[in-house]
Amino acid sequence: MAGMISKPKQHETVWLWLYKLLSGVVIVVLLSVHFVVNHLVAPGGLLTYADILRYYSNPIVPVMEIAFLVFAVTHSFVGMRSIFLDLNPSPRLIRFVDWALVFLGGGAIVYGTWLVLLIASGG
Amino acid sequence: MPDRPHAIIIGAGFTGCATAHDLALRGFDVSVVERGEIASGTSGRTHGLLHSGGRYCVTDPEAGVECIEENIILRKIAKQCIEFNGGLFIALDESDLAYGEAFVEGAQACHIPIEQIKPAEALRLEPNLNPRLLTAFSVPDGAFDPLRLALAFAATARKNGARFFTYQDVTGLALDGKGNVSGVEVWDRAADQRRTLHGDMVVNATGAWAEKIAVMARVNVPVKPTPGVMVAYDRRLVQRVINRLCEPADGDIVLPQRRMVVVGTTSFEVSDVDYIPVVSEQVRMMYERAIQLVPAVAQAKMRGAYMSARPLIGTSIEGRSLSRTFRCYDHLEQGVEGLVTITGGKATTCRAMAEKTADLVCEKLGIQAACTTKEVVLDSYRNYYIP
Amino acid sequence: MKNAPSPAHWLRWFDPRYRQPGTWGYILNRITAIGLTIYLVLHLGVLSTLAKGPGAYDSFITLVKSPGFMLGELLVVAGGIIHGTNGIRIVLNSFGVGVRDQKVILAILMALSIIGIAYFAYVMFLVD
Amino acid sequence: MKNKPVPEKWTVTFIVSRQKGQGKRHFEQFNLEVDPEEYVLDGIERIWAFHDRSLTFRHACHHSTCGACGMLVNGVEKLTCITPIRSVTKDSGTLRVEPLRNFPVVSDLAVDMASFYLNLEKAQFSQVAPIQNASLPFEDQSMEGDLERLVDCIECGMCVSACPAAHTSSGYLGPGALAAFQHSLNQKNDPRLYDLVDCHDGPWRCHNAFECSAVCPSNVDPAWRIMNLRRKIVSHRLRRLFKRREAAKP
Repeated sequence: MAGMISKPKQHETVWLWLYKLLSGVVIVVLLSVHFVVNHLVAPGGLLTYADILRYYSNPIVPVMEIAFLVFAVTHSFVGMRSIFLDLNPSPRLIRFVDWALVFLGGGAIVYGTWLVLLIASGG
Repeated sequence: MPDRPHAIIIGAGFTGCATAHDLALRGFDVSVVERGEIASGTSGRTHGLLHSGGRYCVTDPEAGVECIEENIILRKIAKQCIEFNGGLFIALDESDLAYGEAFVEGAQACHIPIEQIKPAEALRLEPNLNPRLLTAFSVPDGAFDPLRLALAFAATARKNGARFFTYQDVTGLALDGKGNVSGVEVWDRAADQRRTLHGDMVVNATGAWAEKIAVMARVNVPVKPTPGVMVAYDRRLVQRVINRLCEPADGDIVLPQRRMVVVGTTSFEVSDVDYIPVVSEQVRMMYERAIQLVPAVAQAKMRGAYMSARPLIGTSIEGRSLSRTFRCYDHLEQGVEGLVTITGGKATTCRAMAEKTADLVCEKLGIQAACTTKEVVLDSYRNYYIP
Repeated sequence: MKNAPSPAHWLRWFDPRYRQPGTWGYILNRITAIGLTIYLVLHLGVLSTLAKGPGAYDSFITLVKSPGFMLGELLVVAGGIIHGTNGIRIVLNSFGVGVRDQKVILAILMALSIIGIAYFAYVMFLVD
Repeated sequence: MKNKPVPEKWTVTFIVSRQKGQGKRHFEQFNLEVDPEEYVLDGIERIWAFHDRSLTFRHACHHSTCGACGMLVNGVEKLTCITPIRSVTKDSGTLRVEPLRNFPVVSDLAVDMASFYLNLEKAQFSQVAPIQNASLPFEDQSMEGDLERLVDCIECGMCVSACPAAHTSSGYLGPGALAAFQHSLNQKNDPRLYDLVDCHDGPWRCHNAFECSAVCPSNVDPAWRIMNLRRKIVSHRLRRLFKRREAAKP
């Protein structure tokens, strides 16, 4: 009876949950701003490489994109961890997945930031 | 441990669980065989009234004394599942008032602490009472959760080594060559297996079904199953137990139970206790009696109606007047060794019933062990299920 | 033990039979969460074309403007809107707003989502 | 209460889930003549009394105070003792009865709820509470005096059966136990309770499907209590954080 034995706590406490919640709110706000800015700065859309470069020359854009990247990646990875927890994994597996998520999420953020900075600096 | 005497208890209602608890404390190896689950029969379907004895102090003082003594003990050992807000006996007409005099005398004789309350004060305490009440007496009644009270006894018994075999029907008694009882034959319904359990003493704690077990040993028990109906309404209209100040009658008690009030009860006779249908006329009568005590019942919705069969003792006289006290039978008197039957009684007196039964079992087996159940606070009822 | 909780029962997460509207909210939230995460990873991968210079990106954009991809893009937008509005419901509920009216809140937010999705579909397929 | 001279008679097919020991689960049919006002549990008890004595099911109080008879009736968790047959089927209709989900089956319709009781025990959940604490906090509690009462939760486990997060995880405390923690915290602000419940099996695992409150037969509203528990923990943790900061200041 697996439910009988109290498992070592994996410390997904209030903070991780609160982060998921607040980052979700931030993403909703950023996306709304993104659409407004996008509409104002590039009303016709970003259809060519040149458009993209022009768009990123506005300093608000890369800042906003990096913020969005960070929050979107962390929110979605913390969320995936929640779904994973529902599958009743062993503490060892949780530890492994935690590291995998930190590694992949960190990698995605570094890579995305590099990409944004690359474009912002003119390709 | 082979040197410990093995007692087999048939039935895991209040009496069976309390007897298991008592015998386990006295060092017995205890097995409880139950065809349903804990409190699946009469016990689960009781009104849930922790009697002060006020109900019986006039007509059945023996039961009245037992009730108040056990009331005080249960409030100490089974606090976890009893709400103790006291109760009121209210008079609605002249005959109730006349009964009031006998009630005061009876309560004094039984040592039940009562206090007369003016109608205005009674209405302040319980605004939903019939405003035309003439007088009221407060009594130390309470309300309990039937299943959890039985479970609390079972949990404590289990902690002290008793084993419970649920979903196991007793299909017969194991008899030695001389017709004495040496164990029980059971059919495990959960696994669909049959086996025989052997013990030093078999305790028949099957209440209204006591006769069915007794005949397996070719003896009999003068038990008369006397069902009554109870009706639950979906509003908690009173906080205390409301009794009609009159001789025990149909629908004379309105009892708070969680968000409900439960009205009871009636009294009639049946031959088969395995399934007792709810009779709609009796439900209607409960409603009519209840609105006399608590008129707001008329605005409440019926939530449930159920029957349960009291195990009253006696065979010839009519149900209501049979004593609510209990009897413990040593079937040696009928020539059969190894079997005792405990039946009769109220939920309120289950601990005392267990004490008397365990005393008899000890006496028969020549064991010196004192009863300690008055002092032992019961374990959390949830521990019955927690391995 | 078959009836006990088990990771093997994960399909039940998505079984709305005999269930309440709240379960629909939960199912949609979970499906969109998984979908959006997959999209996020793919999106980051695909954008590497940006690093390869103008030629690679522009040819990629032509591909993306094909109707099939546009439909995929609409799915992402729809997923984002649904996940976002559902998230709003969970934030509100968690801070004690409208817990007893969660069905109404869910209905309103889902109606808003449909309007939003319809607007994006209109802009994407009809305006251009 | 209407006066019905002749009780109505329906014929209903009970389709009952059967499972013995390690055997396979299957369904068995029983045709019963019933009064539609009767409760589902009456029907099940009659199947046991008159058709098949091997049928096992849990039941005790028959009026929704003990919580023993929760089952799946036509796919939905119902407390069978207060579910009129009329409310779940029609004349010559069917009525499918299954054991609660997310608990191991003992036999037929009876399940083993030990894990649930263990979690309630962890929550130090008491069945008797001061009357002011016994109902939901937003309900009218104008009750004077030292009254007490049995709380709303009857520990039937139906919330656990209905919870989508509980389908896949035996670790999750589940709606009933989380509601019990909220209940205990209402009565005593014991920091140890916060430490027990603020874990990855705690209220953060709830995904707001609100099924628990939909099936609860007893006004517990576990979902409301889980949402409230979240707020309680957040504010307790924030307060503790700032207190620690202040204590750390020179």
